Amino acid sequence: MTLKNDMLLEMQRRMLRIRYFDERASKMVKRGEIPGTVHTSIGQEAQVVGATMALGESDYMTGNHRSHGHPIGKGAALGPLMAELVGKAWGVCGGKGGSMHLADFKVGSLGESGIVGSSIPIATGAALSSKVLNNGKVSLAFFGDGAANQGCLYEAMNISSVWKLPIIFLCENNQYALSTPAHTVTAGVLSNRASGFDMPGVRVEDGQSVLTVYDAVKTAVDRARAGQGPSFVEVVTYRFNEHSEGLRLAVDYRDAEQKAAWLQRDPIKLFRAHMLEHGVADEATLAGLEAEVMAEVDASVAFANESPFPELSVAFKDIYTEPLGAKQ
Amino acid sequence: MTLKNDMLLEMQRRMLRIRYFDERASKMVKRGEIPGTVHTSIGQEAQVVGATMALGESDYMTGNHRSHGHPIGKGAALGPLMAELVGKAWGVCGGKGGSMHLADFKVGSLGESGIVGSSIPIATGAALSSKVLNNGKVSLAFFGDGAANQGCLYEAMNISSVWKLPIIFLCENNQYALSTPAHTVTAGVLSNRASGFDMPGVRVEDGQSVLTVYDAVKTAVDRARAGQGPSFVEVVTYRFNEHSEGLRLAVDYRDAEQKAAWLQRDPIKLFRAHMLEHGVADEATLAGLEAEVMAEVDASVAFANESPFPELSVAFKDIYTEPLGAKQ
Amino acid sequence: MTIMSYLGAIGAAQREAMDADSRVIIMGEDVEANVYGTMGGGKSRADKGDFLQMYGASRIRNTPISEEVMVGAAAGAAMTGLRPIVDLSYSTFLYMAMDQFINQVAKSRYMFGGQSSMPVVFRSAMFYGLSTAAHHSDRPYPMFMNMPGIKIMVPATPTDAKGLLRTAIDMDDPVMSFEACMLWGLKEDVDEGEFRIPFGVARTVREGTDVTLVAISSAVQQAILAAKTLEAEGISVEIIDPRTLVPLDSEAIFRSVAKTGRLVIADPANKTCGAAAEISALVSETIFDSLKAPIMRVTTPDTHIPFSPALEKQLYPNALTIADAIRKVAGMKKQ
Amino acid sequence: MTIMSYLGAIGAAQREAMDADSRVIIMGEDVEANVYGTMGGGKSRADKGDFLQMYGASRIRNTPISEEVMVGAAAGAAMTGLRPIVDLSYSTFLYMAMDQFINQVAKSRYMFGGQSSMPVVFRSAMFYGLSTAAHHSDRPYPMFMNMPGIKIMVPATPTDAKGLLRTAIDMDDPVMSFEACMLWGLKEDVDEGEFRIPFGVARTVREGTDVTLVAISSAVQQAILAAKTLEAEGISVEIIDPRTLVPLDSEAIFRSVAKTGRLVIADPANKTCGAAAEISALVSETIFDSLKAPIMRVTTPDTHIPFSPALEKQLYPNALTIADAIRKVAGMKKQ
Ligand SMILES: Cc1ncc(C[n+]2csc(CCOP(=O)(O)OP(=O)(O)O)c2C)c(N)n1
Ligand SMILES: Cc1ncc(C[n+]2csc(CCOP(=O)(O)OP(=O)(O)O)c2C)c(N)n1
Ligand SMILES: [Mg+2]
Ligand SMILES: [Mg+2]
Repeated sequence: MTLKNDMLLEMQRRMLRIRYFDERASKMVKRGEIPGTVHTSIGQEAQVVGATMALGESDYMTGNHRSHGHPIGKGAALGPLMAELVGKAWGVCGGKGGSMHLADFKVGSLGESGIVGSSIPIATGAALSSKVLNNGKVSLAFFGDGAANQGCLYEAMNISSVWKLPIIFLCENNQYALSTPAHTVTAGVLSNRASGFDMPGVRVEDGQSVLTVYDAVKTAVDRARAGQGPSFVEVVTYRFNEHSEGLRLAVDYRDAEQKAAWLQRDPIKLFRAHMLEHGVADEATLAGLEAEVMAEVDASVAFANESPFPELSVAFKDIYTEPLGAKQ
Repeated sequence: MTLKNDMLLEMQRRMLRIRYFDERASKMVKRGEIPGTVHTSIGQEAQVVGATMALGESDYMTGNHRSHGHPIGKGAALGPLMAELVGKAWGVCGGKGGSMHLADFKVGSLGESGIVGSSIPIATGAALSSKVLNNGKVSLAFFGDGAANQGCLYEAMNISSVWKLPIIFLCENNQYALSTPAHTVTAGVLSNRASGFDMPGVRVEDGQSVLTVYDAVKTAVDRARAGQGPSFVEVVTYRFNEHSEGLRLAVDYRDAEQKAAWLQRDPIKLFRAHMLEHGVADEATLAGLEAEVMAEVDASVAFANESPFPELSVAFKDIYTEPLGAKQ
Repeated sequence: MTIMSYLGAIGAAQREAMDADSRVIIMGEDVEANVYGTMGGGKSRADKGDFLQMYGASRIRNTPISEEVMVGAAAGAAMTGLRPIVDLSYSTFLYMAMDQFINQVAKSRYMFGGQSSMPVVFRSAMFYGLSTAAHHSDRPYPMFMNMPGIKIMVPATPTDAKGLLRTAIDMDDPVMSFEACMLWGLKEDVDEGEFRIPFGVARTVREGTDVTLVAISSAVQQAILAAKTLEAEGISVEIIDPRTLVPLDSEAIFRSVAKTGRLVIADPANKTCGAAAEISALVSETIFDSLKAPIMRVTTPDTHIPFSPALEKQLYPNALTIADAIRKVAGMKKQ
Repeated sequence: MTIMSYLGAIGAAQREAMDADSRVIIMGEDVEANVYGTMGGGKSRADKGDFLQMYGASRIRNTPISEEVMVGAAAGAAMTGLRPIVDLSYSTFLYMAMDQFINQVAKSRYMFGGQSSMPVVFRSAMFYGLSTAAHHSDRPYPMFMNMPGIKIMVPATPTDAKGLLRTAIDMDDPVMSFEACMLWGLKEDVDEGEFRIPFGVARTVREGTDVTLVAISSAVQQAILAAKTLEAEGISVEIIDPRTLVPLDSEAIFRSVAKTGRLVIADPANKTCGAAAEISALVSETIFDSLKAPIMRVTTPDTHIPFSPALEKQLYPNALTIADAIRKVAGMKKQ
């Protein structure tokens, strides 16, 4: 597909928002400014943005523990996300979710899940309501190569196919589940499992190219919106950082050469070069874009710092829609 | 494969044992002599026996709620099975399991499961121990077309394939899950799902032919025993009775014509004719066999009747290996 | 008013809700064929199953046997505009979807700071006492009481089944309905019109002065029998049916025990960490000084459910075991 | 004796058992790389992960992220000759395999009339108090206490972790080990030699005469601090750590309460239908007449675990909340 220049620039903008946001978050974790840990999408920005840009504003999306990229890619404001990571009251979840459980219903983000695989049925249910309410919304479930071995994925693929639900199963194959290489725990090629559930399964080998990912996902989204049912899209990519920030393993579970080769394929650098080459934008425009996004990330941190911590009583709110149960 | 005549007669014998046992059990349920209900394998005997005869004595097997055929096909004694159905002390599980939870470890029957799909991981574990202990035993999991939509099946297929476990996933596709036609809740063809998990998947269209089923399963068993890993075998068959004995549904969920056609294809009659035709046995031999089996079933009922009911205290035994917890 | 069975009342509440709100849908295994009899128009079953005929295939959905995605999909649908009722048939099958229940259904609203509500009802039947053995006979509501976020109803009468279920379907929080198969055939006069019974309000089944008897689900019928026996012996028993366990009307229990000074709890669930344990703990930490005797629990002991009727019958709280416990505490004077 | 951390003790017990019996295998996610530090040789980690080097790939098995089949396969293997240890990493992931735990692991031996035994250990870490929010912080042992068939250990010290885990691995019944991440770094002198601590035998952490304080898992450390504070105030606290919840050493608790007449239970699990509720109910139904004051529970309230440290810290039983509860009951005279 050929896309308008402003759309291409928006893709780069969103990839940059993810990159700068995650780089900042990583620093803050190491400085102890963010409690717990975070899982960055650094290196996987093309895979995330290629998918989210193929969705409409009001389409639904669920994700996993590698969680910042998804809502950012879907268009969420950075301030409330950063405030959430810091555990502040102005956080998108009021400080109760944290990095692994971001959700921004305003942009169709129905929630990241700290439980691997667990959000896939949720996305399936959102697709069911689109179908029953006939509102034309499409649903997309992000999950990793590791999550692809959870049984609930196959239950979801089967029921989605039978009911012809408007959903895309988006497998982020970064080739590792924590320390475990995908090929050591996965039989065959994941995208080949789709045909057994009577749906198209495509494997995007070049997950570092945002346009390639976009094309594959857009095809699946159009298909879903046209009422033709679910698709499975596997995107091969690589995470540049450790599984989670601060994690240090004695074991070199990732091949050094392979790693070096992948680090060369930075999706943001690649797309930047592509745009310059094809005259989509000049150096000045791109530098301006980068500065803008950096400023946006700075602002998000300022927003987080400004925010108060939540009141103690907030811990007892929203267990139910009415005040019920534990009070202190 | 060409089999010795005595093996063919043994196949017919086991099919008859299942048929007569289940016909008797059905009567007893309706007369209130068996508490609860039973799920018969009447009409599916070829699918059961073709599979169990392909296994060795000491190989492992797990099953489901349609539970009598599996241990009978594996060679279990009928008396303790019938006593179990009646809830007696001499039952194979001491009266604590009942129809849906038969198990006879003496013949490698590790247990039927009242929870659909739930025994598949158990069979996978038995295959794991064969692999680790290197004892050459093969494991087979019986489950229905309905169970094939449980996620744990795909977790089991994946791990079995990755670990090259000696296991056969035997899908008894009788085309219905209770009142639900398989094609209305199943995407695509079940056996086609195997390739996505990097294992052979075969579909036996003529599940009423014990020899056809045997050949397909034997190939899978040999493969497993040779260390080449798991296989998926789907057998298309039909249950002649209602889902469970005594169940009466107002809805005709099974097509009348299709049903009539299948009832014509009685696996026992078909194999009887085959043996006569090919001179495997003459009328007298077969009539003798049938009489023998009928006598065996009569004896099993006598055994069950003779057995006392379990002592009240038995309800509190075997919760743990030591006497612990509830005492009365 | 009309004579309605417990099973019929469940069907009637669902019918009312389906008629009242097009966002209400029903999904589950074999719901189209109305296998369990709760999807009925009330008249005799039609050739395609009543609800399917009345509401169509978009709102009455047979699912594959996939409890995990069934529960999660209902949750996802509930967060995005539908109000699903999920029929999970037997309570012992709930474990298949435990992750979705606990990590998604119960936690989402909280984790996401109130961004979502979760209007979904999960129905299941506790098929105990009917010789179906350990894989069909569990009464697992205490496990769900241990994790906040899901409301729990345990109706003991047709009226409560209809009124509570209607409230549940109209509610914006997730609800689990634990229905006792032993009660399916129980009949009484029930208002055919719309009515709702609030959660968290116990029902005083019978007033009394000597001993408070809290009875749950099928134990309520047994409690009534026990109370009648004891009345003849001069022991006056007050029976309280909480009707919902989350929220629990502990105040009603406290008021009664403050009056009687004695408490027996009859609960068909397992004993350890069961609903009876919680009620006992609440009472002894809150109104200890009113207690004149030990708090006794009459529950199913910590066993699995054996198949043989010769073994199973003894396990559940019944009029005799309940009466014995009451006699014990009634006789006991505080030293 | 040698100084050992709680985490090191878990590794040591597994190492002992792996050396002693070749039927013992370990399976779980990321066990090869020893991500959580319990698969270590005790020395510094080697480039392939110690256990993997020491025992090889057949006995140290990385699994796919498939908890359901992982648990079921371990059960099937245990019924056929192996003695698996399953590392499920975090306790909040257990729900994924709930059906296998309840319907297979816990029930099989019973349903099959004792034909099978189930020698398998399921380890998981309760990762609470560390800002990992609702999907990593659960303390779900009460749910498993409600269903018989699985033994439960909740070690509070390195010594207990090593001795109980070794007993668990040698035992022919299934065991769940709930390990508290808060204690991972806790160090003490531990016997490097083989020793086993029996299940169902509580440990009297501290003798006292005024109030019995039953403390579970990470609450034990807080209980000790509280007891020291109160000693200064003239309140003598007896601390009992049950160490295993199934079986529970209720006799030890009864003996202590018979002496003190007062009971406080400190338990990091949720309140409703929790371990504290069960202990309270057992005591009030068994030795009611010895009680001089209400039984108080100090637990995590019925909330999910919020992410923000500003919210989470207040939730767990700590020395202050425990001390307050003890002061309350110590002051109370029976009317
Ligand atoms: C049910 C469950 N099991 C295990 C974990 C622990 N865990 C967190 S992330 C992770 C690896 C996930 O790998 P993948 O799905 O490929 O996502 P990635 O981290 O590579 O993006 C594991 C095992 C979990 N959070 N949930
Ligand atoms: C987890 C679970 N869900 C639902 C049921 C109720 N149930 C019992 S048998 C059955 C149909 C099973 O169909 P299939 O697997 O095809 O086996 P068949 O009865 O056709 O032999 C259902 C839904 C159950 N026992 N367990
Ligand atoms: Mg990955
Ligand atoms: Mg079937």
